[in-house]
Amino acid sequence: MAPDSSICYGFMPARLPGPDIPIPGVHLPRDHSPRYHRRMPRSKIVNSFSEAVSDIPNGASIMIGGFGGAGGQPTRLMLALRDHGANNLTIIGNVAGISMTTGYGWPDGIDPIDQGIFFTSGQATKIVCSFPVPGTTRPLSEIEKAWQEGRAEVDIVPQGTLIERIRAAGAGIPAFYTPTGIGTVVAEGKESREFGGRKYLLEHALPGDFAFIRAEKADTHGNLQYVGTTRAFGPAMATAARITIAEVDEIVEPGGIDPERVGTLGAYVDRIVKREPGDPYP
Amino acid sequence: MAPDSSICYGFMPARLPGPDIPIPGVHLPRDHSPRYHRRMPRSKIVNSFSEAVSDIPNGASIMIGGFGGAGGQPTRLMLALRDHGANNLTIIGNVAGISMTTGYGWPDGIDPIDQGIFFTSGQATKIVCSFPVPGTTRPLSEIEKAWQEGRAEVDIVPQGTLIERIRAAGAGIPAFYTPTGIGTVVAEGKESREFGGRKYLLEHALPGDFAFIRAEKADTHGNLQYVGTTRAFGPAMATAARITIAEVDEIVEPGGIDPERVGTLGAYVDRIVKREPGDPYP
Amino acid sequence: MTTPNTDPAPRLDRTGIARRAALDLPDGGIVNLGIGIPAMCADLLPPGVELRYHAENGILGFGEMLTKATGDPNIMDAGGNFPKKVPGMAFFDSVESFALIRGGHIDVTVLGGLQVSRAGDLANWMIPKRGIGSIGGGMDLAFNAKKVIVAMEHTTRDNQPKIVNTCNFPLTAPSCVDEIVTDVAVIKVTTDGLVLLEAASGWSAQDVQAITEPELIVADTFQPIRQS
Amino acid sequence: MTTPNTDPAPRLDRTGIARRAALDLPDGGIVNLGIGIPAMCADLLPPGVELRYHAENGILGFGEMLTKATGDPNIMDAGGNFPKKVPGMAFFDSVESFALIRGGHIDVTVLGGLQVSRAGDLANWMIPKRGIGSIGGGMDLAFNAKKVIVAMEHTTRDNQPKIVNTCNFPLTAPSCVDEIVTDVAVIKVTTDGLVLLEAASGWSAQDVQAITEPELIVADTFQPIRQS
Repeated sequence: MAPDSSICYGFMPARLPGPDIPIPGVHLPRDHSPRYHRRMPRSKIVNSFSEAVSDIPNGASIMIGGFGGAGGQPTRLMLALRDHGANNLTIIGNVAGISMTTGYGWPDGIDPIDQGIFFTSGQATKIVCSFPVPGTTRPLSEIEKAWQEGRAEVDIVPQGTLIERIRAAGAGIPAFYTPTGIGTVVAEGKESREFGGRKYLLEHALPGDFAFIRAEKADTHGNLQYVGTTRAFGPAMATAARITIAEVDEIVEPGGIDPERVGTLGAYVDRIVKREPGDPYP
Repeated sequence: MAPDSSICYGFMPARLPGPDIPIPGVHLPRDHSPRYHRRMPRSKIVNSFSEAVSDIPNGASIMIGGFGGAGGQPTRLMLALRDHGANNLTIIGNVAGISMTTGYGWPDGIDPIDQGIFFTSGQATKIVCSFPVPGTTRPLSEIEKAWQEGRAEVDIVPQGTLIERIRAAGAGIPAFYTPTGIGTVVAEGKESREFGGRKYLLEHALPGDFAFIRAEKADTHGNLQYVGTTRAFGPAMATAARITIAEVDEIVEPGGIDPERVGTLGAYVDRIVKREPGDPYP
Repeated sequence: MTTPNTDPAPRLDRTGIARRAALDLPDGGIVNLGIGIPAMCADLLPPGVELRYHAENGILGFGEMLTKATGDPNIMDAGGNFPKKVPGMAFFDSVESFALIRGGHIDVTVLGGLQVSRAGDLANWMIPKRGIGSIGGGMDLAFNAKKVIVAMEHTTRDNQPKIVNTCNFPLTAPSCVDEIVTDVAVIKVTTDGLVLLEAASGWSAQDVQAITEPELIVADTFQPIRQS
Repeated sequence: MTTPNTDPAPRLDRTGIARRAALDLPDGGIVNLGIGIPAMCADLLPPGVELRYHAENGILGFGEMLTKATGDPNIMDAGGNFPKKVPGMAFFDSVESFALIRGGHIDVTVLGGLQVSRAGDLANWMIPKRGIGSIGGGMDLAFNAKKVIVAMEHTTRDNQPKIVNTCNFPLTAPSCVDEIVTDVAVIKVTTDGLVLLEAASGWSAQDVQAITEPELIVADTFQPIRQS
């Protein structure tokens, strides 16, 4: 078992993801508020997954959209980042490391991919997530292995708090109160306060440097359309990262997405990469 | 000009809208948390607007959806409440009282209706809103008149804070921090705190007793579909009231709304009333 | 405390536990079922009861499940199963999904349990000897659902009580459990203590007490575990 | 301070102010225009510049406006106008609309002003003698947009300065203004003070100073107000 200091519950990553990691083309606004200065390129379309992740520096924090199972995972971006080779990464995800141990919705005959690949490769040294350990009778996930061997810190956050912290980062809310976690290990070392006779924990916004988002469709303005349960963590992460990269099945002209069906506004999307038709990965 | 105490900026209404007003069929859960006990009727369809508002008691707080202009306003529910006659009401809305003074998108030839009707009638004694006063060259709104005559309190909240407070009430967040308002009258008497070198205000959840929501379509489970810019305050208000009533153009069977297009979950909707075809009001 | 296995009669199987828990799900209610025994409730509802199922990953109103072969990985539940697309369902993101949970809009959640205390504390996310566990969406559900039912075996594999005076496993939520449905008993959590409502056929209140750490209050209406 | 009207040359009209402000809107940017002069910028963009307009009521990516007769009350902007439905636009609710604003995702907002102070404080929502005013979405925009341009007349109707040492009208936001575009000047707000970049044709820096309360720093690049 890894030392105690390598596991925590819902604290900010040791290095706050955000403005202290230089990313080409991203500049701090004058007042150092969490307002990120995005480039405004005329075309957001990038030709390959490797190009889309090529400027990710060592030490970056990477948000990975979807829920954690087969549908909605930005698998090609993840593989590209593994091949790109940046290290000392912080991964921010929800269910993490479970597909590779349990299948979790992956089709038969395909080896599942999940956030564990960054721990197998040694690129990631930290994960912030809600569900990194498979059921008691399951084998260890790559994340649990890395933690046991002292190669990775694990920060376990209740799922509702995790998604709300990510939303807060994108929505200009630095902190909020939630009932979830009072009287549990999640509350240790945190402020609590009573409102209307009930106790609540103070939780902080969780931004990221890059977000990898999986969507069905993008238009050239970067508007994204999601399908079914693939939304999950994607829409909030798209708002909370300095650079948001979308992996999509289809790129259409403006008008190719019904304005009533835009799940992520183009304002949040910096790069779009199209998957190969017939890609066997879900 | 009315006395100072009749105007404030983003404080809770003098009487916190919520569990202290008895509403038939609504019971407090065991722990007095803000978890509202809704009835689970087999049919949510109500035959008339007057029936839908018939149990609204004196002293209730009423959330009125839409933005405040022509599209998205639950006009028939508002008129039914005026005719119902409950008094000492608190109205919670966004742009308030502007349609009746400026038209604000209403078709020519129809006298516009807005939240002002409850101040003309004397039923409302308080409003929580962001925009109750028309431009400097415009006549007084019914709300401004009521305020000047000392008949109504006005609580003016920045629009982003107002909608986030309503969302918070529905989402189990009792309080959050926002930058908006620091160093202005909005900050007076409120807590502030620094995060990452910037100052933020603590703002509290704003629940309501009833929410009036306007949507294009409802299915019999209460799922709502919105069109265009009619969403505005509706989806958040639907989550934040103890009883949510939807005014819709059409009621369809389950399946009549695309599961990708549900703007408000049926879980939040208690009553549905259909408008007459060809209703001249937008 | 070591308790030899001296069962007076057979315990319910997992299906029996789920069938009993399903009796307490309110018609028309918004319900979230945890993985394992809780998920089995969906197939064991009494006739005429219709529920609106919610899963944390952003789906409300599903019912029948498809197989991996016929299912769509873009329409899943939180347990990795494949709900069939049915009329009246809705898809949404995790922000909205947990606003629904945290805002108190889930009528009932049925969760699994490792331990439940006399005060209704629930521990179900980590076995201390593993040192690490998965909180997932269960903590938000335990804190915020209007009603929390725990469906679990009454004892561990080596017949140790899982209903204890004080949980020594890390808590999911304190004082959250309303009702415990096990393979030998139905127990209601009250401010006076645990009230034994029902016991498995052939089990007396004393038999249940023998494998339960806190003292049980026997309900006036004490009866065999209902299965319909 | 009373300043007699001794204009050395005509001031720009409202269109001229809007045309100048429009020059500072970044191609491809997400832009929110307030009502009045700011809204006029949309029709006065330099050739080749394409913006993504946002309105607080939940619309992004609109352009051309329809009339009340041809417009749809279900597709409006925050000012009560009727945007035409165009490819690439999106509709959303007020929660998302203000998450976009408060989260710092609006590149530029152009707002009207009643007063702007030396420190870039903006007052634009209430005339004190009325005792009540409308904050609306302007306060969130002023606090959180990446860049705030104020487009307004340089003086009140009785020729009092609107650019003042300290605002005595209630503030919309302190230290929020980046640039002031008026009918006689373009002024940049810096930590050193107000820098006069441009003045209307026929106006010297001294002429502008005469109707401006704080001391102006004249830029090395001082030039006539650009209109293209």
